Amino acid sequence: GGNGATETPETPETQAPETTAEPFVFGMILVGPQDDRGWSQAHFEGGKYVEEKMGAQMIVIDKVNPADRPDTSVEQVVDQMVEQGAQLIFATSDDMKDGILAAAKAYPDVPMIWSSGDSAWDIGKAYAGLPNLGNIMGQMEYGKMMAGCAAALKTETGSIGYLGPLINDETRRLTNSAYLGARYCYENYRGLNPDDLTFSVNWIGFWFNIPGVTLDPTQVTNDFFDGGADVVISGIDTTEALVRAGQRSAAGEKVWAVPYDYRGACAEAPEVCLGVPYFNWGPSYLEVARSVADGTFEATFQWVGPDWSDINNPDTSAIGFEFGEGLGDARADLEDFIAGLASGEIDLWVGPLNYQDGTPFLAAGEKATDLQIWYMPQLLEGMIGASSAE
Amino acid sequence: MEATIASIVAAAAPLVFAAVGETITEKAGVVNLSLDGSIALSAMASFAVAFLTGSVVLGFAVGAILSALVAMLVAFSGIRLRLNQVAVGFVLTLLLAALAQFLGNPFVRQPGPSVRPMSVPLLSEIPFVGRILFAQNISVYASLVLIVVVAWVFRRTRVGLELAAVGERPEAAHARGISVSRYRFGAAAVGGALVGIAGAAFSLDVKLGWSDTQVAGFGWIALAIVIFGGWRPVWVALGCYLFGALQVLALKLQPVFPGVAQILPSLPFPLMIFTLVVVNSDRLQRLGERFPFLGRLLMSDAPAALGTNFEV
Amino acid sequence: MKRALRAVPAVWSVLAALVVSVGLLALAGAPPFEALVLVLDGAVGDGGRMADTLMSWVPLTLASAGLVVTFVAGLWNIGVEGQVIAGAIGATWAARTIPGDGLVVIPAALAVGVVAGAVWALAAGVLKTRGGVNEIFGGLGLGFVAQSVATYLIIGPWKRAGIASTSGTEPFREEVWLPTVGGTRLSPVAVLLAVAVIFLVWALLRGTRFGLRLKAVGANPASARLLGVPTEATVLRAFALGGGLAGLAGAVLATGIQHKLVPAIAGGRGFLAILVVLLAAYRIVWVAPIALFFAILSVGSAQLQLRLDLDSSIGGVLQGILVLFVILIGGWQALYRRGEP
Amino acid sequence: MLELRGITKRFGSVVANDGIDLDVPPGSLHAVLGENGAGKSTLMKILSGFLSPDAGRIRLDGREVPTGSPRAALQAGIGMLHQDPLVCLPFTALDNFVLGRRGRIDRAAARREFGELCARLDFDIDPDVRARALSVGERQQLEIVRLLSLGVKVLILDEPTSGISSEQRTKLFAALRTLAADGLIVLFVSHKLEEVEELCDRVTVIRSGKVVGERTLPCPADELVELMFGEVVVSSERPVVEIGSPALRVGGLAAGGGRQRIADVSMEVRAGEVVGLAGLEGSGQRTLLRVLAGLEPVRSGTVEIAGRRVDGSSYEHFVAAGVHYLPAGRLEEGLVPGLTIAEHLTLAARLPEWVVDWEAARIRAEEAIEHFRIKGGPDTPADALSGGNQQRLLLAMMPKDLRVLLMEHPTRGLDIESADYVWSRLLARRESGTAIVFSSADLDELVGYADRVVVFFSGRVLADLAAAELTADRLGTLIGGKVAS
Ligand SMILES: Nc1ncnc2c1ncn2[C@@H]1O[C@H](COP(=O)(O)OP(=O)(O)OP(=O)(O)O)[C@@H](O)[C@H]1O
Ligand SMILES: Nc1ncnc2c1ncn2[C@@H]1O[C@H](COP(=O)(O)OP(=O)(O)OP(=O)(O)O)[C@@H](O)[C@H]1O
Ligand SMILES: [Mg+2]
Ligand SMILES: [Mg+2]
Repeated sequence: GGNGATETPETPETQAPETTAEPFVFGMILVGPQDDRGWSQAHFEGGKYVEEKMGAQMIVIDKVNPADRPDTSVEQVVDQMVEQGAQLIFATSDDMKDGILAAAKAYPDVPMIWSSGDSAWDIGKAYAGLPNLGNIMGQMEYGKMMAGCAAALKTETGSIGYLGPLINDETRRLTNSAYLGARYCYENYRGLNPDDLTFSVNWIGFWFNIPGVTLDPTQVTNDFFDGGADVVISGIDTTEALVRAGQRSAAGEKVWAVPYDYRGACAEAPEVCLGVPYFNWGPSYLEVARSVADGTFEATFQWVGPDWSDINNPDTSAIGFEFGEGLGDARADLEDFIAGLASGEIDLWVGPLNYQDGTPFLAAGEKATDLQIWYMPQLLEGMIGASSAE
Repeated sequence: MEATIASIVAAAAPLVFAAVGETITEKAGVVNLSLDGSIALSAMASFAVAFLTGSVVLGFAVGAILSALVAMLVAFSGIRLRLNQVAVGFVLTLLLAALAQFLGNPFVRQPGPSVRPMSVPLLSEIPFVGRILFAQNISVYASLVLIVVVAWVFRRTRVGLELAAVGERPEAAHARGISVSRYRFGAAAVGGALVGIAGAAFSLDVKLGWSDTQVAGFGWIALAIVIFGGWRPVWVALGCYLFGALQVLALKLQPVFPGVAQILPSLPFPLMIFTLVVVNSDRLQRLGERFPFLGRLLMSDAPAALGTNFEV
Repeated sequence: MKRALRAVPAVWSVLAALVVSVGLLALAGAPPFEALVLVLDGAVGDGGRMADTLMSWVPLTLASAGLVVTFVAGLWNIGVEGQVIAGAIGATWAARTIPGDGLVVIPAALAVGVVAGAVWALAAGVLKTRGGVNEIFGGLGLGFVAQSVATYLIIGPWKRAGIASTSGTEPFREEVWLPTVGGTRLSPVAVLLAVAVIFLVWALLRGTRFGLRLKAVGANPASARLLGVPTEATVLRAFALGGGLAGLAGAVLATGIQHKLVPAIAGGRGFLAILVVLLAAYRIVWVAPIALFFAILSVGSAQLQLRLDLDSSIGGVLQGILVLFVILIGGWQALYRRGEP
Repeated sequence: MLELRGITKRFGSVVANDGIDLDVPPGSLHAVLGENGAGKSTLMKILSGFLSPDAGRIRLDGREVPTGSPRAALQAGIGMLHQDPLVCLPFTALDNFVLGRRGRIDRAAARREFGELCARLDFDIDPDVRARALSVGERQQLEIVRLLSLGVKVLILDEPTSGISSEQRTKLFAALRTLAADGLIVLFVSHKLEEVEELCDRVTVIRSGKVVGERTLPCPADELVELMFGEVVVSSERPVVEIGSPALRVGGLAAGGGRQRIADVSMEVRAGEVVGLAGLEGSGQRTLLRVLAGLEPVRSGTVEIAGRRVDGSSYEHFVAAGVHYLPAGRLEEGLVPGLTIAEHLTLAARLPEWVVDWEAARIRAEEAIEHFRIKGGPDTPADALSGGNQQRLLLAMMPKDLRVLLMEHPTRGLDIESADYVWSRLLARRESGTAIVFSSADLDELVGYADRVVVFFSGRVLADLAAAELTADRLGTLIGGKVAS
């Protein structure tokens, strides 16, 4: 539940008289259901983490999107959270951009965080310069590289499918990361020619299936497998890829899948799950909440990477990768790959790299800047699939 | 190729249950518009039951019973209360979808039990057909058997003939001693149960687990396919497979037309509408009149008494 | 007293719906009375909330008024959702491309929205009259298409600078937003539009030959044709009018509420409008209060989660139960009046 | 022995059957006579279990027959041919034949039985043709054959002779006599006296839901008429009207498709002339009327109204040229259920006004109600009017100045009194130069009201004769397709 009052140890009886009687209150606006075992639940658990560590109180509202709550806008929610005493507000979806910008202007004294956005990035394309609105985003690019690597380590047919949601900068950069990871591991651990690796992307059209509007991810996954792929990496919010892989494996096929977003995602079909890259928002959220509480908040753009000393440390790492049972013997190679990323020995955003249409992206030896990675205009050369929706 | 067809057949199983079930109900003259909500509720309840008890069979049973009750409520409001079935069905659609979401919260995206694959030995070895028809699971087999059985019942049996008469001209059925309301309740119950099985097949076979976004919309698609298939079970089933096949086509077209990749998924609808327009075109109609066999193949009207309430 | 209650099925239905709702709320572990008060407070508790509720009422009312027109003509126009989306797309196009200040662009955007909604509905209409495609099938299909066109435009040609995403198109220039008053989100223009439309539809159905023709075509197209009603044209006009009003709802959503195009811009209002019209038994005068009641439930139910940590799908459950009970109890009472228990 | 005791049935405030007693011995051909709305069909529907009575009992051969169950009635041996034959239109004749039987369906055996029964009664129905393509007469035959195959002991026929030729009628009557000779009870419902006299040996007359008399036939017609109507009706005299210039001319017309096809139809109708279209149901009369009304396209040939070609124009053009069409199905194609009398008249007035002046409309409605003696008010919905009053409303909706009036079965289902009234209004129109073309299955109506009768057979004109030269009998043979006799 979102009403943290009962779980807060700081009830008036136990509290020392000199500390403030009121707990720190923050609002959490989620785009999907708070228990979606995906994106929204990860944020929700980040909020829980803050509640626990700070004795704070979270006001949460989920499914804030025009489809689920046509009459509840981000601005309305912020009005009500502020009224309920929220001192910090998290808007946790890319989709909340306009609402949270308007709300930040309306309440200049209330610090807010827009996760996954770029409004506080002074060199970004959409810098808004609002002193009370910061951004936090995890560097899932690393997670996706690990996902791609795991897929390349297991594939026997040399063919990997990527189940894409919709086509935009973010999804392109994550898909490209997976491809780079797959190429590297195919070449360096399997000793095979990465140009022989088939990496196909199919976009269903949205973050989840809307029958009649999007492609059915179940069908897309089937089609990948029927077309010769034996690993499907999921980029969507739901777990059809893993579910289908589990069912087909039970029917005797040798297939695997890599889900996305949520640490527990492998549970639906553990034996075919190669692992899952996930977000861990808690540490970053706690840090920002503390800065608000002690008055040192600054609106910054934070693109937070894994804690390379232990990517799965819940108290320090923003991005993790949970190894799956399906990985088997390949786990050692994947661990080696992660160590390489950690040490900086492996840097995949280095040229020569071309875009899908053959135009150069990075010259030989050139390293991509954060801006180039964030605003990725195309898929990379060698990938099969649509690059843009125009 | 056969792998793709096999996948389409498997993924379409729930749609087949729902659309063929609704065909049975509508054949008797009752229109159960509540499919979209019914499927959601049954998908949720079936999964919840299977999750709590570990029994997939029990899950299917509960789903079937729930949707049968919903369909009976629609039939009751038409037969006994003389209400507009479309209106009642529509309200139920929205209500049940919300109810499924509300009651299903504890089960959202929980991993749970599911239908196991079950190849038929020997038969699955037959080239082409084996892979499509005999290397599936029991829910897919059931969907295939259902098509054959319902088509046979409609065509060959007394029950099928009487069912059609009840939906076509209830007075004629009544005058012949056929109980119109018993058939209508029966068709609603059987059709509704199949709709419930569709919901269960979503959450226990095809999609696995419960979340409201997973099934929302399929009920409307099933209703549309019943019209598309002209209230004939085999054509309705083919409509379900066509819907899947068109999705695969849209998928294949994505790299060819990257610019419109984002709208290709809705291709099945324009194409199905186009097909209906062609079938209904004057020229084909005239051909159908000239060649009765072709006419029977292409054209099929709605049961004349569909959605009306029978009073003697 | 007994007779009075019988005459007003709504009283029984509301009571019954209330009992079931209280039961459900109790089942969910919430104090039912407090929950209802919270919903009411969340919807009309202060000026700002009332403004939000009214702004939610406007598009629902517009779409419902359009539906009354098509329902009276006997057309199951299930495709309203798609027509609302089409209207929003049209208005967005106008707001993005037509130069000039608000006085020019806003009326233009609303007009283009009306036209787009009308065209989308006409497509279903022509498919029905010329193509022999049942309007339920055509409307649903076109609804799915409209939805995916909207997503395509948002991700593709109309993607915003920076990160292209489902957050919608770039917001329109502020001067082409429907003007608001008193620091709230209330747009008097939108409210006036809705009131005017209610009145117009009422007058149309009551006092014009066109209204009479709609009724005739709805009740018996064959007779209507012999009586000199151009049935096909009347059906198409009904679709165009109904779709135009749905399109206007979409245009208001785009220019007055979202200030941009988002993928789920219709947000199920097209479907909700069908509930409104069913509950109103196709009578236009009842549409306004019922839509207001729905808007209150919809806006206020956010409180259930903010304050009571309740899943807000309960709002949809309450709406559905209410309408179902009104319809069922109405049928039951009619049965008693006919003297067959 | 069939015994009915105290059969009572109410519809709202209407008492359709009011304590009816009836005894019919086996082997009788028993007629039930009565004016429109007398309660004949209601009584028969109760007897066949189609309707449940509010009170009353039925016994057959001393055994109680449970009421309100068609199945029980059929099991007891009571079967009914409804006024509008209850067949499923998209089903084949054979499927209709087997529909309602218990047990497994054996189409091969059923086909044999169907063929035998048809042969015995001299009916000719293709078992594989869809009922939609059968004429009303053929649908009746199909139903009779079906009921006989079920072994009924009581065969009810509700107005079975509308829509069949006199030859077919002779055949039917012969068959019914055979059946009665075999011990069957035949209950024959009609308001046609001569048929009753020809076929039956006893008659029960019903008025306002009550049995008002029972007679053994033959019996003076005047007596029966007085029993039916309570008073003796006198036919109104036909006004003599001078026939004018051609109002309607048809040349080499071909239209329609399938069984409704017509070919090579040429005729001329002059102002003030009344032309009757005769023929078996589905011989082309309906198609011709609908083509002349502008409701169906012309395949080839010409249609002229007052000398101007109108073929190929829209329905609205025909209307503008002064054509009006009165369809057979009153509530199906004529009136709009739910719309009131005032609303109907407003729609029919085709006034150009956009905003309706409801005050004026009500006044217009009041006038029409008085003028046409409609039992109802301006706000009475059309579906709440009785059949006769619906017909009167249709008449009231006719435009004032008409060149051509087209009608299908203008008095089908009306009693003599109502029919007479309707015709008096129609014939009055001739004075303003209106040409009338009507189709009818009632030969007496054709001979009695038309100046000229055009006989159709299989979509072609078989004969075009002055009514003066005709008798109903001669017309009957022509309809059967025989020119010389
Ligand atoms: N289903 C019904 N609902 C209401 N009233 C009915 C119904 N059926 C018959 N009636 C009324 O009952 C009365 C008797 O009707 P019935 O059909 O038995 O007459 P009928 O003698 O067969 O007349 P006709 O010669 O016109 O066929 C009429 O007043 C009729 O309006
Ligand atoms: N569906 C209905 N709803 C309301 N009233 C009806 C309905 N059907 C018939 N009535 C009323 O019942 C009465 C008897 O109607 P019925 O059809 O029996 O007349 P009828 O005796 O057959 O007259 P007609 O000779 O004109 O056909 C009329 O006053 C009519 O208005
Ligand atoms: Mg009558
Ligand atoms: Mg009768």
